[in-house]
Amino acid sequence: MYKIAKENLSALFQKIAGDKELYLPVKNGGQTNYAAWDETVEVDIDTLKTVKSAKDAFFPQFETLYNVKREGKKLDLQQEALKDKDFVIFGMKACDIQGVKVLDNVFLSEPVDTYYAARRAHGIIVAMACHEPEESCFCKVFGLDAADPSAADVATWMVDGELYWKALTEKGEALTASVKDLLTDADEAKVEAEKAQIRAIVEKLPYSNLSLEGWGGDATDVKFKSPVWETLYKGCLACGTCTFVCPTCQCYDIKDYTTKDGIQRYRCWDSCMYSDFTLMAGGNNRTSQLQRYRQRFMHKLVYYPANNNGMYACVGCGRCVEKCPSSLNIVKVIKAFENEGGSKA
Amino acid sequence: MSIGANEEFRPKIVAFCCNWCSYAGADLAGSSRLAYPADVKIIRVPCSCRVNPMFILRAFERGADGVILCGCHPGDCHYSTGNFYARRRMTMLFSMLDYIGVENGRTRVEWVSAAEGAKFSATMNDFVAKVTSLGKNVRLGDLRCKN
Amino acid sequence: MQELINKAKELLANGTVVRVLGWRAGDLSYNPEPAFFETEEDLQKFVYDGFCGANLSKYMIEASKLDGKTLVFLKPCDTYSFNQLIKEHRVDREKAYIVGVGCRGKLDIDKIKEQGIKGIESVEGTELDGPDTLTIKTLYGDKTCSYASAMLGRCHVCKGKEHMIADEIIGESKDTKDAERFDAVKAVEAMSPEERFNFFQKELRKCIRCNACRNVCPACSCRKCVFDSNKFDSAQKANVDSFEEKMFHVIRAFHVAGRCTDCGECSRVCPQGIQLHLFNRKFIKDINEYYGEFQAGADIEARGPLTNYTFDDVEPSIVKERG
Amino acid sequence: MSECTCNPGYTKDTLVPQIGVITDIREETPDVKTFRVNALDGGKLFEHMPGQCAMVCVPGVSEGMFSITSSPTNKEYQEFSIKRCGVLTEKLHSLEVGDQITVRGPYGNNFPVETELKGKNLLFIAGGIGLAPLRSVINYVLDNRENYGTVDILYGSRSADDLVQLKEIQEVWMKAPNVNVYLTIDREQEGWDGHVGFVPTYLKEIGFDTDKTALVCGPPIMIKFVLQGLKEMGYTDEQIYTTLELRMKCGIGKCGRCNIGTKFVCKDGPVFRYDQIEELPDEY
Amino acid sequence: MQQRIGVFVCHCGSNIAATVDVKKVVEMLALEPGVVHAEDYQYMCSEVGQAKIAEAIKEKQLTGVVVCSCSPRMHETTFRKCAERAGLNPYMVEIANIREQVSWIHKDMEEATQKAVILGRAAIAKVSLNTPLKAGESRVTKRALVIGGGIAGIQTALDIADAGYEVDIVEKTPSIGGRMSQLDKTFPTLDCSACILTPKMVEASANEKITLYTYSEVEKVSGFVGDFTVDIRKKARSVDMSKCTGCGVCQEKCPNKKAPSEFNRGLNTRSAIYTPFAQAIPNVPVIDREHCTKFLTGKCGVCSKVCQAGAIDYEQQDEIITEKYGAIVVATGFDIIKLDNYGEYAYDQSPDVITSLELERIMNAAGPTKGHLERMSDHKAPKNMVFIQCVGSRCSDGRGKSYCSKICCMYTAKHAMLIRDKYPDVNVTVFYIDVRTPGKNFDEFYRRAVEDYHVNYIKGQVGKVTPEADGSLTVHGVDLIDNKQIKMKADMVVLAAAIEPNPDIRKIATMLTASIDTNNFLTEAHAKLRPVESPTAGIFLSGVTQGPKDIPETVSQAGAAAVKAIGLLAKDKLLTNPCTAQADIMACNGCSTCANVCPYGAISYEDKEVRGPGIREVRRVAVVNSALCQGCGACTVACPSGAMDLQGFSNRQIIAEVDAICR
Repeated sequence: MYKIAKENLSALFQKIAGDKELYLPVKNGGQTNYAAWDETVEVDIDTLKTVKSAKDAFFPQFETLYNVKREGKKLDLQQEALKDKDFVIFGMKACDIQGVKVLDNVFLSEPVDTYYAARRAHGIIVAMACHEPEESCFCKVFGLDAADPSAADVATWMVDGELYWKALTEKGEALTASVKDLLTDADEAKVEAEKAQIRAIVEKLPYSNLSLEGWGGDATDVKFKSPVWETLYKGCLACGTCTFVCPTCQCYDIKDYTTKDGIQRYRCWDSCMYSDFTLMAGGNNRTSQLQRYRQRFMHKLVYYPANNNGMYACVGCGRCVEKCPSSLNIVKVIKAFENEGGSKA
Repeated sequence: MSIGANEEFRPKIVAFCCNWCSYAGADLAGSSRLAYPADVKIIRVPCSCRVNPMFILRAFERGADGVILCGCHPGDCHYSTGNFYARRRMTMLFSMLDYIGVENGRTRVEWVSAAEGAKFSATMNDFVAKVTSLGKNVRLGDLRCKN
Repeated sequence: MQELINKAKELLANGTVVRVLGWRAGDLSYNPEPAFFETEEDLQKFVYDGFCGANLSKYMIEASKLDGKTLVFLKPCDTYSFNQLIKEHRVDREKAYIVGVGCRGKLDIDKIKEQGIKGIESVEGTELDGPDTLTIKTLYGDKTCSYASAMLGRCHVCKGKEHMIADEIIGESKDTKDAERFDAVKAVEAMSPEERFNFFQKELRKCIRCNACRNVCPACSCRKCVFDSNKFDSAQKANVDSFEEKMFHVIRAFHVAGRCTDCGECSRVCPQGIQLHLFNRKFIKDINEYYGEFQAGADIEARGPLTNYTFDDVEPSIVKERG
Repeated sequence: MSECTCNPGYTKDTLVPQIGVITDIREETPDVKTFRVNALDGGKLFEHMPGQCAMVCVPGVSEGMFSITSSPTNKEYQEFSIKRCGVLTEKLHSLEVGDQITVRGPYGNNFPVETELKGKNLLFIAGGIGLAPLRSVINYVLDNRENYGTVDILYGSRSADDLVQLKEIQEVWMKAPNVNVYLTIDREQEGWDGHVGFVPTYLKEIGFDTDKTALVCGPPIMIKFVLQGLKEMGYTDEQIYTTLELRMKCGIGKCGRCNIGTKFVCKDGPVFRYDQIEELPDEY
Repeated sequence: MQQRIGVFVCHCGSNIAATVDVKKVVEMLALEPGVVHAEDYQYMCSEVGQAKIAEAIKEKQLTGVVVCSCSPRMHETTFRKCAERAGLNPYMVEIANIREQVSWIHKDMEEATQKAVILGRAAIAKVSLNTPLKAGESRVTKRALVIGGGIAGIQTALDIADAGYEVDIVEKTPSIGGRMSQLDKTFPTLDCSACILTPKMVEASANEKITLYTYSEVEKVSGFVGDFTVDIRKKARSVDMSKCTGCGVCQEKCPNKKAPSEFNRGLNTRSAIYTPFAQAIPNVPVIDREHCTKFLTGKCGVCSKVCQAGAIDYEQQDEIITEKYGAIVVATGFDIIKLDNYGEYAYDQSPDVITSLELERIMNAAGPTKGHLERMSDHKAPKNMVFIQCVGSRCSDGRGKSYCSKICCMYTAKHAMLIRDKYPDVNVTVFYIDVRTPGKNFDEFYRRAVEDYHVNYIKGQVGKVTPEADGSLTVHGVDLIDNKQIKMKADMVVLAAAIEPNPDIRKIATMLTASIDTNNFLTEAHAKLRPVESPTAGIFLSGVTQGPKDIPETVSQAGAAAVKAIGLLAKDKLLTNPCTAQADIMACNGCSTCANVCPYGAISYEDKEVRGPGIREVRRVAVVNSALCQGCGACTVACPSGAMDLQGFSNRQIIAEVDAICR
């Protein structure tokens, strides 16, 4: 284990950015989001949660898939270059990393999404423990340890103005080696204490004892037909805030943009909350907001687990809790069914 | 038709002209041989009130460097009130574009009657000169439409 | 609050209304949600406190389609929106029983968090008749802050405590205005064009096109938004480039110009904290300056400024002339 | 996944299509055309199984999922029968032989011609453009006749002019040994001496034995009544196959649109046995 | 439907081909998507050219036609008709204007060619999105309205009535007759104005097809060609027209005779109850309520007492008459300009500086001086008279009018001649810039003034007129031919003040939605080819309302306007403009915003059942009455959801043009 003083971090970032792209939480206009590092940005690793999750780094909100040129009747098609350079994403929390795992099951299952796969292959995740978990957090419910983000290439802890650094994988070791001269050796005692403290707070979080009983892959029938949905969705504005800040939402749209130079086929995030998500020429199979609202949560808590060995497509990051304009969120859904005890269905 | 680096900058200008006054004014400018730069391309609309802000933003999105709207003089609208609405709409839109930092010289409304061929030509000359002096539109356009 | 619940119970019981549109208590003290209540039992979860900022007017569009009357609770500023919706035939006055509720400014949890307060377990003192200081219990100890310091930005430039429409009014409203409505706009106007460009570029770059601003906006009540339809070849969801955001926000502001009541919901809901009211308020300021003072939603009969004209209106060249 | 020819070294993504050339266009009905598509080198775009679909796209317009109507036994080309009903199909109908489009696929599952259906008596029931996916199966079965039992084909449409693939039906299917073809149209029409009536009604009139497996495809309302009819006739859920049609974008079960319950129709479908459909949440 | 577009590029002789590489345009546009045919021809509008288009439409089954030629205002209809004859919907034709917008204004061939290609592309992009449109039909009300009862209006009305159609004249003043009735003699024949005008007035009044609304004004106009609805305000005359016998006693007995006489240009006064002039038609007086003692003080009532017919009615109210018309002819005539900007001529300072129109009244036997030429200041006969031409005409400094008033040269020659004829001892001097005498017998007339009557014509301008203490006037001028300053004494100075359209025309033009030029003359549909029609269908122009004219020109134009109106009234049905707005009820919010901006009241709201995926409800939605809609498009922009679109100029079409231009 190594450490580096907080005030030396910019040297660290500079070093990393020397030969790799570096993404990290940056404050812009009062909001903190992941963005590419350069000397001019205002790095903000103190804010617990970025507004958008880190999923952009692997599954960007917008990306070009390929370009088509038309000459007379002929078409010429050019696939967009895949990510071919390593990049570092610094500061991901345990929940966001779990979000990427959720996406992996989708994009890396056959047929593999090569755009995603390339980014995944070239991405080096430097995780950060959650120094001060907040009331909207409930990652513990999904078995995550905010104190010890172990699914990364490097794990870090910010303790008393020093960043503790621990490589977890080969990629992590390589990265560590490349910045080694900025790091100093450290013992784990302080980190252990920090972990204990974080875990103690997590225990006290209001949502930490949320129960997922009754959810999971087998619950389709019971949950789908439950009348509880009727009481939950009415405040929903059908905006896409929850889906766009969510680390696991992966619905996308594919569209064309025509310019004088040809047709650009791009993919962009879409939201199952939008009324035209499932609209097609002949009809729409989810015409009511109730159906759309239910779909989102059923997918996260039932359908996805059914297809992925019980893994939930929610990581308890709590962004929807904080950002929903109508204060609706997955916690309220889970609690509503908790109260129902699943019996009413 | 692309512009080489060493060529002088020639702006792309879209001119929306109402059918009854300004388009006729442009015709008169033509028949009177009153020249104005070829950078101006006219789109005929029935009335200035047909021009949707969406059209103007679209033009900028697609790489226009200036957009001008010409209609009948206030009070002379073929449809009696169309240009009054156009006047308010464009005042609002142009004010907003100015507010978000787009150079206000890139947008203009001019009232040109069917009898004002000379004004039409002079207006276009002036507008092109203004937009040319502002240079390429970089603040309001879609990157995908550029190069 | 109890008075409101009693009123709701009474109107439900005597059949005046068949449902109540209000706010339901959340699982945290700061996240009540807009909700419909149909029974006395439902009303147990009814809440009205400082965090009930949501403007319920827009929900009345759907409620107007249902059978029977809906009791809706509207704050003074919400009533402007409701009036505007009546004017545009989007809500049915006959389907609504409006109880105007008192307001002493609404709270913004982010304003509390901005003061460095984390891990909030509860916020106390948010009631209409509560104290001037909020007590906040957090995982990291108890904190306090003044009510005013936690108010939504819009409440600092409150339009006033009068309800524009109501069947009855319950609760006293307080003046919360302590800033000038157009100061923020003026500050932007005072910048150089480059500064303005950079300012908005920076603000809009945050936009994630989640459509929360549009979907919450009572003026954006289109059945099919132009940005969802192909009427102008404009259906794009990509935030590929700053143009997309400008296009979206400028056109959105233009579409609600003269109709926007300045309810401030857009800025309240933006997950990226974009100061969206700067767009709408700019139009309002321009309209007031060029076409005379106009407050959308104040008068159902008044002709909207963009569907009106005078012979002597200012010319668009004013934009250039004012410098 | 194959190596992308245009960008050596890249793995070509499944979302990146091939360029297809329209080599023939048949006008089936006033609003249905059948397009024959070949790869640029003249060969087939890909191999597929009966019931599978492909994403067909006119760049700059839109992309849509269409079932491949030609049989895998056709070694020369793929065919798509496309009904005009929207922007994309409108555009497709305006294309000419020699025009290029993009195609990706094949996507989705197929009718289990090599497994469950093998050796079975088959009853095909189709309405209108719904014949498109079944045609692939029918021709596959006819080309591998020895592997299957009896073949009955019940096909109906609004009018005689709206019967798709009529020439093939009359010249190939009707003449094939051990195949019964029942045609019907919704309303009386001059020059039509065949059966008149809706498909579900005709189905009950004929009253097929329950020793068959039914493959049903057509407009939702027809499917609904045909299923009712089959049930009444004693067919079990396991004896009935049909297809679902939902909005699709990616075709590979990732974009989320066609998700119903635990299934993605583009990947897990479009072919479902009726008992599988019954298990799905009621959202199709 | 598959796009099969034909492109036809016109050389217009050398008009286009000299500056635009037509072959290159053909070559470039042939590459555009959807284009299956492209050719050029010398004159596309010629029969051969049109035949080429027709042939291509048939042979290549074209779905759209783009003609790159002159302005669509020129030949759009030609090509549309051509397409229609060849079996293509006429609205599948678009014009790229490569003459007025390209060849005529650009010199550089490469640049011009490039622009022509871009305009062609825009037209192709638009035509690809055109939809076949079908014109609707609307009825024609077989009645015409003539606004203005001067010689132009009277002649138009007589001609229309003569063709058998009902026609109403609305005249603002109490009598028809107009400006001509104020004139003494007319050039170049010198016959008496009243002698030739009065019979026409009587004829108009007697014609049973003609209804006169004098002392009336047009209040409101709605509708459109063939079906206008007009509100006419018949101002309270305070005299019952059905009872009045025109005996004139009331005017005689009226104690209040202090009102300035409008007819005599304020040179004298009239009674408060009055007819403007002796031959007024109708011969029914009007009480000028602003000057009538009864109305001002409540006391008097003399006229009522003396009226044997009991026709005086102080209680009479304005009356609004609503009538439908198929055609409207504007004949609102002119007035002379106000001379406020010309202080140097001392018009306001000396009563002996008068306008030509005042001179007409002075010369007239029924005028303020009973026809004696005398100074208004001291009623002495003048010895020296100076006429100043172009007062406010042909003005380049912005004080007056830029145009030539056209009639002044001739009437001044007339005045000079008449004065010299009747008062040979009066010296007449005329200061002029140019003497313009194009017209039959005009120059001969002018030469008579100079040669036979020895009128002293000086080419030059007058800088100043100074009233002197002795009551005379000093005229300071220049003689441009001798190049010297001139200072001369005059007893009277007559100013040939510029004429300008009747000031009411602005209001009327706005009501009629007729366009007006910067000088307030109504714009004609085409300066040369359609000089008596307004661009607004169903509105025709008669007389000086279109531009300065003398009487014979006015009368002939009045006849021409009548013929155009008759041509319209003779039709039973009119084809309406199919480029109207349409609401997509799926997207319509029913918010009424569009109706608020519709100038024609063409939008109404209905509760309609709407069906779509997952939607089945009754909604309030906009419905456009395509007979009323004129296709301005105001509603399309007012509609936030884009539910309202304009056929022929749809959102997507215009965007396609924008894209093509910005490509």
